[in-house]
Amino acid sequence: MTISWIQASILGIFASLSSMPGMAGSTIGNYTLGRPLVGGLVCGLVLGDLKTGIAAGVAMQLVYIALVTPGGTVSADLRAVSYIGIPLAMVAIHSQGLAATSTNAADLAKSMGTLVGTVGTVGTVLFYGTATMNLVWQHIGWRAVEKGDFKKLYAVDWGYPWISHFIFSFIPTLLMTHFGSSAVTALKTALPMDGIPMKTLFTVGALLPCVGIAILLKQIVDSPLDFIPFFVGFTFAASLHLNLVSVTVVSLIFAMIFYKLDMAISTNRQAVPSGTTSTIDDDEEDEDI
Amino acid sequence: MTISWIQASILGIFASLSSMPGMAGSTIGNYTLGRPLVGGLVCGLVLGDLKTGIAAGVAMQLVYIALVTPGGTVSADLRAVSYIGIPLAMVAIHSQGLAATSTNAADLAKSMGTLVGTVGTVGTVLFYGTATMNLVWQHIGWRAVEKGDFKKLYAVDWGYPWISHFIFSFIPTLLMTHFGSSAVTALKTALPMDGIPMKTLFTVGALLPCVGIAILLKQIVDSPLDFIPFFVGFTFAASLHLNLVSVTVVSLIFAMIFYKLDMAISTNRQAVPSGTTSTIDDDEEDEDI
Amino acid sequence: MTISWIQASILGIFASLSSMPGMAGSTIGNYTLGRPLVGGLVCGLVLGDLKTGIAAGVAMQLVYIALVTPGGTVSADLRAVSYIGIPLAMVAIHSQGLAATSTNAADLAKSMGTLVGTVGTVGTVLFYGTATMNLVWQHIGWRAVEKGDFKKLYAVDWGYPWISHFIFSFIPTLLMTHFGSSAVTALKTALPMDGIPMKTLFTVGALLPCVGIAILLKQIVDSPLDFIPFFVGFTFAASLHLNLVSVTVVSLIFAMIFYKLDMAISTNRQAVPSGTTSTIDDDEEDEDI
Amino acid sequence: MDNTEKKTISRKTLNKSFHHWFYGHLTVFSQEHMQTFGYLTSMLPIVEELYDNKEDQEKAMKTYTAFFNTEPQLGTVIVGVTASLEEARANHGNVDDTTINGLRAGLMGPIAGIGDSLVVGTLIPVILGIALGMSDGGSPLGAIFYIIVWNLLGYFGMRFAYFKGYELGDKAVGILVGAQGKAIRRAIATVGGMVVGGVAATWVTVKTSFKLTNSSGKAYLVLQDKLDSVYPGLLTALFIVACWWLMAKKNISPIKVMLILVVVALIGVLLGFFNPGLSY
Amino acid sequence: MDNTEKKTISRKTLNKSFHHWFYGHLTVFSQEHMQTFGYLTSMLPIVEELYDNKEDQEKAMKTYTAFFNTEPQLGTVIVGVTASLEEARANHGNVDDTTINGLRAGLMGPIAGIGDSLVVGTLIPVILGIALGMSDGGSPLGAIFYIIVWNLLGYFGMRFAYFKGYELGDKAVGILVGAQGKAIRRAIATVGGMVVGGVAATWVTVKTSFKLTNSSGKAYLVLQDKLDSVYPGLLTALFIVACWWLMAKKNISPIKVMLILVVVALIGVLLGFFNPGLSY
Amino acid sequence: MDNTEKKTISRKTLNKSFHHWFYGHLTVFSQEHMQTFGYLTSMLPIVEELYDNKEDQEKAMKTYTAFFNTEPQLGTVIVGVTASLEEARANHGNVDDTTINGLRAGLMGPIAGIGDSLVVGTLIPVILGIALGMSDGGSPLGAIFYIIVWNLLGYFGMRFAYFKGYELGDKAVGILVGAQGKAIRRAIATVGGMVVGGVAATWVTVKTSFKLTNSSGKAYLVLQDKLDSVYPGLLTALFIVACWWLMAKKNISPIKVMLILVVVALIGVLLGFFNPGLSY
Ligand SMILES: OC[C@H]1O[C@H](O)[C@@H](O)[C@@H](O)[C@@H]1O
Ligand SMILES: OC[C@H]1O[C@H](O)[C@@H](O)[C@@H](O)[C@@H]1O
Ligand SMILES: OC[C@H]1O[C@H](O)[C@@H](O)[C@@H](O)[C@@H]1O
Repeated sequence: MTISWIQASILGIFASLSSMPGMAGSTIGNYTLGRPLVGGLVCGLVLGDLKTGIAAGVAMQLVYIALVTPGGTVSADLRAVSYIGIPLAMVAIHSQGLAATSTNAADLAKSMGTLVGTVGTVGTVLFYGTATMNLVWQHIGWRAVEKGDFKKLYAVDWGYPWISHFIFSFIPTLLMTHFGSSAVTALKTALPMDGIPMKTLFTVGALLPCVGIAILLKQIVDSPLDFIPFFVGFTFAASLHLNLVSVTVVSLIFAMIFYKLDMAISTNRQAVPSGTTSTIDDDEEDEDI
Repeated sequence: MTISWIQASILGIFASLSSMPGMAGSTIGNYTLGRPLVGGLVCGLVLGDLKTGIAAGVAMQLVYIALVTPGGTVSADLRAVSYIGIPLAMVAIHSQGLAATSTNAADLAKSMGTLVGTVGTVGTVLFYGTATMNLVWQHIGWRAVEKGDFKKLYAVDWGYPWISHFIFSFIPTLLMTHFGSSAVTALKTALPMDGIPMKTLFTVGALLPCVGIAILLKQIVDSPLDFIPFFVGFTFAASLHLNLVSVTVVSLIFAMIFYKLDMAISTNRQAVPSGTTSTIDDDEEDEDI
Repeated sequence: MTISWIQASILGIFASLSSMPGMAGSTIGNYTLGRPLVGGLVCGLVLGDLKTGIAAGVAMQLVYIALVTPGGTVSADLRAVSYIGIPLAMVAIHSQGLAATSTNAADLAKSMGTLVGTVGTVGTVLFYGTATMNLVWQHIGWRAVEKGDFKKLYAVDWGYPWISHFIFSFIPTLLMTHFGSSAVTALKTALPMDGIPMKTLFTVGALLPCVGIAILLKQIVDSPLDFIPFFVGFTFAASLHLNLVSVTVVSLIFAMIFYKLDMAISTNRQAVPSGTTSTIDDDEEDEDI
Repeated sequence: MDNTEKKTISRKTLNKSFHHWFYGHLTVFSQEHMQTFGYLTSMLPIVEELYDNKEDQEKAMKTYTAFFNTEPQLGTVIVGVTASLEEARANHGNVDDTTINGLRAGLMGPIAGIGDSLVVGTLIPVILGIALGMSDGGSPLGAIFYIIVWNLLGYFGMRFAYFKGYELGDKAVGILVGAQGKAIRRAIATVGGMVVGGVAATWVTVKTSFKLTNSSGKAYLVLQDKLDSVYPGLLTALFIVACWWLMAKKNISPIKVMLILVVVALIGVLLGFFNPGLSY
Repeated sequence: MDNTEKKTISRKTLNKSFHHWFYGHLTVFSQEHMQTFGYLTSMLPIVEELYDNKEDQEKAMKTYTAFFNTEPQLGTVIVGVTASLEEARANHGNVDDTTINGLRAGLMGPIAGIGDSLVVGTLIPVILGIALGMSDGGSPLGAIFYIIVWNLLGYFGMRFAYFKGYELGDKAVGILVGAQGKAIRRAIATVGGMVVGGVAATWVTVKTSFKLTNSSGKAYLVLQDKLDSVYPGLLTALFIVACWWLMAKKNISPIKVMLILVVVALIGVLLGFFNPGLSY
Repeated sequence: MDNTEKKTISRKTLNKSFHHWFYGHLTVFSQEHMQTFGYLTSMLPIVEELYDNKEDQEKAMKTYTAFFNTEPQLGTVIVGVTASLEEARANHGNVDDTTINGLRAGLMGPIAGIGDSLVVGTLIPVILGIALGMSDGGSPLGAIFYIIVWNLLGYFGMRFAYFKGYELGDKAVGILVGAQGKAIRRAIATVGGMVVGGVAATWVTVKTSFKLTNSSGKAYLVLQDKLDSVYPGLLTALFIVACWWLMAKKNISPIKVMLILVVVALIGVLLGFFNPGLSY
């Protein structure tokens, strides 16, 4: 399997649309086109092998299922994962002659995604590159604001950033996907699957989602008590095999209880005269989320 | 299988006892003899084929599992289901030569029950007939009350309504079960099982219980939040295959929590001086069941 | 299988260490060495058949899983269970030629444990013997306290009780394990497995843990409402096959809710002026654990 | 009247009153005066015992000619309460018609709601649900189980309600209607909601037969499986919510909703969405 | 200004403002002025409509040059609120720069937190989790399902947030920040916590390959099975908590934690604790 | 005494005191003075350090001759608290015998209750429950697991309790006995109740062997299956509740309840209700 210049260009455009900050807005861009599952669909269509594309997308989506980028802190940029990692993974799968939906193919896909997207830090470099270049356009914007030339803002917000993306999304995607297939083959020879490096890489692929979940936890957990809902949810899914919608449904009744509890306590607190007792303060502590 | 005059008469008596309003009191009558499961037992004994009777009863009970008749609003009257529908279903099963406990027999039973009991609205007609005729006896009752002739009330309450039932329960059951078998056979020729009408009828049979559950829900659900316990219970049963007793046990701990919450809030409210805040009022809204 | 004097002596020492009151402190002694699971390990090592030892230990541990001895009320003393019952059970299993991990071996072990440990009340006799003899050492202790000879307390607390245990733990264990094997064989002839006595004994073995659980329940249950968490936990384990750690995790969210509820109610009560209403008192009642 | 001995209804008469209610609450039901006559026959023995002269009896009985309807099982408590109030009226008379009828009218609504959803909508379906499992395969066991369990619960439960109502008098009202009553109703509604959810998931099954098959006839998309992988029982839940919505939000009567379901079923069958898959 | 007719922003302009935000909130993002320009382009149509003369427009636009960043989907509500405040300022002017910017600054933090964990960290993983199941085996169904469901929720949810914010004005703030807001956040955090737990258990799998085998090669101790019998998913849970601990308690950055995992993986592979068990 | 330097118990002595308790709390137990001597040996090093002259030592030691008994693991906190109170008494003397013994007597009861149900009745069964699973099939793993986990928890938990008690002094009492303490106990009782339920369902199994078979020997009614279809573990639950009822409501001692069970077992075996189904 090879990736033609035209195919590589289309992938480059999708990379531009779907990055964080991307040209399609976060709803349609990063949160839709950027998700590896959707990326797999797109790459499958572009490279003419839907099944392998989807399978690679599913595998990589698992790694990045809980990716959040709070305050522009990007631990893995999805343009590289979805539009460089997935196509190269597809090439690798083909060159190995693996069945699209086999476990090995999925693992290969994950390792490629890990390699390209995270370990290689390609994605984060591209992200910071784009964001930094945008400073130029923002500078133009500030001048326009000062001059009261507001219409210019549209160009600043909607037009110029394409230039950043041409450089940091389109070109890298174009080159890396087009020339990547030989690299992928080279990799195969250099790093045999049963060698320490590849084993480590695959293991890292399995461990990485822990960081994603932990980032989420950091936002939710303030006191040790906040671990409780997490572990209850974990238990429901791990021990009872409840699916996510079912977990969500069950969680609603607890949410309702805690809502009412907080309302009861707060109404109550209003009723208590200003000189509150220490008991209330103790309670307060673990109440803040 | 045919239904003799004697057998049909016995069924007629049970129909009279088990209707809503029936001659055996609601506990023993409608809520015991009227339930299709018990009806199946009775019909099985009367027609001399216990197994087929029970199997047909189980099938129909499923359709009417959650039947409530709030304020005399009868969506399906069980005398027709249990003592006309089930016997005819048994005849049909026999005439088709189906095994008593096969799925097809159950489905046939359900479709017959649906046909006779609900779609045919036989039952509801009978119910309103009985209730309307009872106006006559009540009229006699009022006159007795006016005259201070209270002893007459016993005849009004316990005796005369048998006349209503002779007309609206006994006779229809007698005739429909006795002459029904030929009708059932005719039906078979007229409406083949794989034709649109029968398929629709069977599908309706599967959809109807939704209305029963929805009627129950109407009583329980006032605000959207009230859907939460319903869906949690649904999830426990559908995803975890908890049986109903187990669901009930688990629900108790939530009941206890909401009880204590409401008590906490209400005690609390007493403590709050009369000029309650808007927060409390907001809360109040979704608190009323 | 025979038990030599040396083996029997080692078992006697462990019996002394692990009794209630034992010479190893309750943490290491009764709560570690005394548990039949650990006793099985020790007996297996001492008698040179680890597998049979562990299997017998597991079987007996099931019977005493929830053993608590509140206020020195000992319903079954574990020294006899673990260091007389288990060795004899092992001998019995061997003499019957049963496979160590078969169900029959486990049941035999349980019945022996029941026989020796509880029904025979050997254990409780030993317990009360030890505790009573300790009165002598305590008497010495009181005299020393009066005289201000405090150093003597160490001998009283750490030294002299060994004498009680020599008599009530070491000697009985020594003799019963050494001479027990012939008794076990005799038992076999006297009471065939399919006779009423043995069947009853085995059935008692299965019923006994109910008492253990019920003792625990007595501590937890004050009002009927307190049964609710118990039955919810029961349902989780029995119907959903959640293991104990998972049950514990799920219980935490309910614990958190009841904690917050109680805090809300108590803060609230502080806010209510002294003349509390009857509602609050009602509530109070079922709140005390 | 003040100086006379305190009148109390004899145990025998209370029993009679209870059984009149137990048996006759619905027998002469009409849409106009639903359970009024059941109530009258139930109060008659009491009134006859408490008042000696005809006139007083007539006056007392008059009270109970007001319309009455509630859920009969749980509603027994109201009959018990009025028995005690009637007794109080016979003794000192500061209980009057208005009090008794206000109380009857005030309680019958809530108790109908609680009873219909708790007793008829929750308790009975749970017992039936268990019994159905036991009768799978044509065994009479489940039916017998249901008859015994329900009738014991029904009879003794109603007895308990009657005598508790008589004992507590209008204090029973306070419990049922005050803050604690509200909390109890909330608790019951929670159990009710969850159990009804369980009943729905266990015994109601709406399934689609929609499939996409490839040229060789192998199905590559079985819609029902996909729906269940999203949320087990999704289709069933959707249909139930839809029915609820039509009735609760659009005020469509149950009968009309059923007719709508007939139309939906027909269209579904025609489109191949529904197919019960039966044949003689 | 008091006597002039009350100015209201036309529906059309509000729509325009909303769509500018929907599309452009992040396009020209930099680490310095994250969403400020998105905000400016969103307010521009409103400012242009409310103020006729250039000077007022410039003054108004100046307000929105302050740094802005929040979670874009939920954050839409803030844009709606400022639209309504700008309208109020245009009408009577007792709303000023400081008010608007205080509000923007005060809300953007909490809403970023709520939005990142609720929308991006909870809602999206749930939809993805479902979709993944549907795409097992290479079917495009899951991906299509995700595209449709998420974009409908995203678009209409943001629309709702925008117009709700505009309608309620700073009252929306009260709801989000007062006691009720806190209770709502607690409720959401509960759902979030449980769902994230579910996501972790469903899609994250850390497994050890450690085994002890006897001479004949039969494994008598499979560590993974033993760990799962203690608590299903124990190893996964431990790794997640360890990562959390490193980041939350030891203030180690995600990137460094990842590097630590690489080292852990390497050591684990060398010791035979980890073995993905793959081969070409 | 006011002017002298403030006395503090050295770390070494505290350690000694803790270990004396850890080892010797129950060794010389009798029904008369359960843990009193354990307490005395534990306080001795402290008293010896705080007071130089014999007379003061004797006075101090006298305090601890009062009866003492509690759950030993959790009860360690009381020893820690009295260590701190003794220190306070040595420094300014407004803590006296009565205070210390009132506190000891007031705490030992509740802490015995909490400890017996939490530590012995909940924590240990949970660890054992897990360990049992690991030792299925005769592997020593479970036993070793239990030894390690329990002893680490026991030792360090008691250490923590001792030093926390010493640190907080009578403030520890406030926490254990005030409103918060009550709430904590409720929380613990909830966990305890659920876990005990889990233990019961997992490890206690009461089964009936009652069957009805038809002429050809096929069982058409297996009672155990029917009971489990009503509620899994129903018979086990019934037996447990019956035992609880005999002990809690009828005040029958555990030993007598066991004898009753023997009778029940015998009758059950004779009637064919119970049959362990064993043979040599
Ligand atoms: O944290 C708020 C917000 O910050 C930046 O704008 C981006 O990283 C967004 O993805 C994120 O939601
Ligand atoms: O709704 C209260 C009550 O109304 C009528 O009497 C009947 O329909 C009963 O079945 C019902 O319980
Ligand atoms: O009940 C408190 C305590 O009493 C005695 O000391 C012993 O039975 C201990 O096992 C128990 O923990």
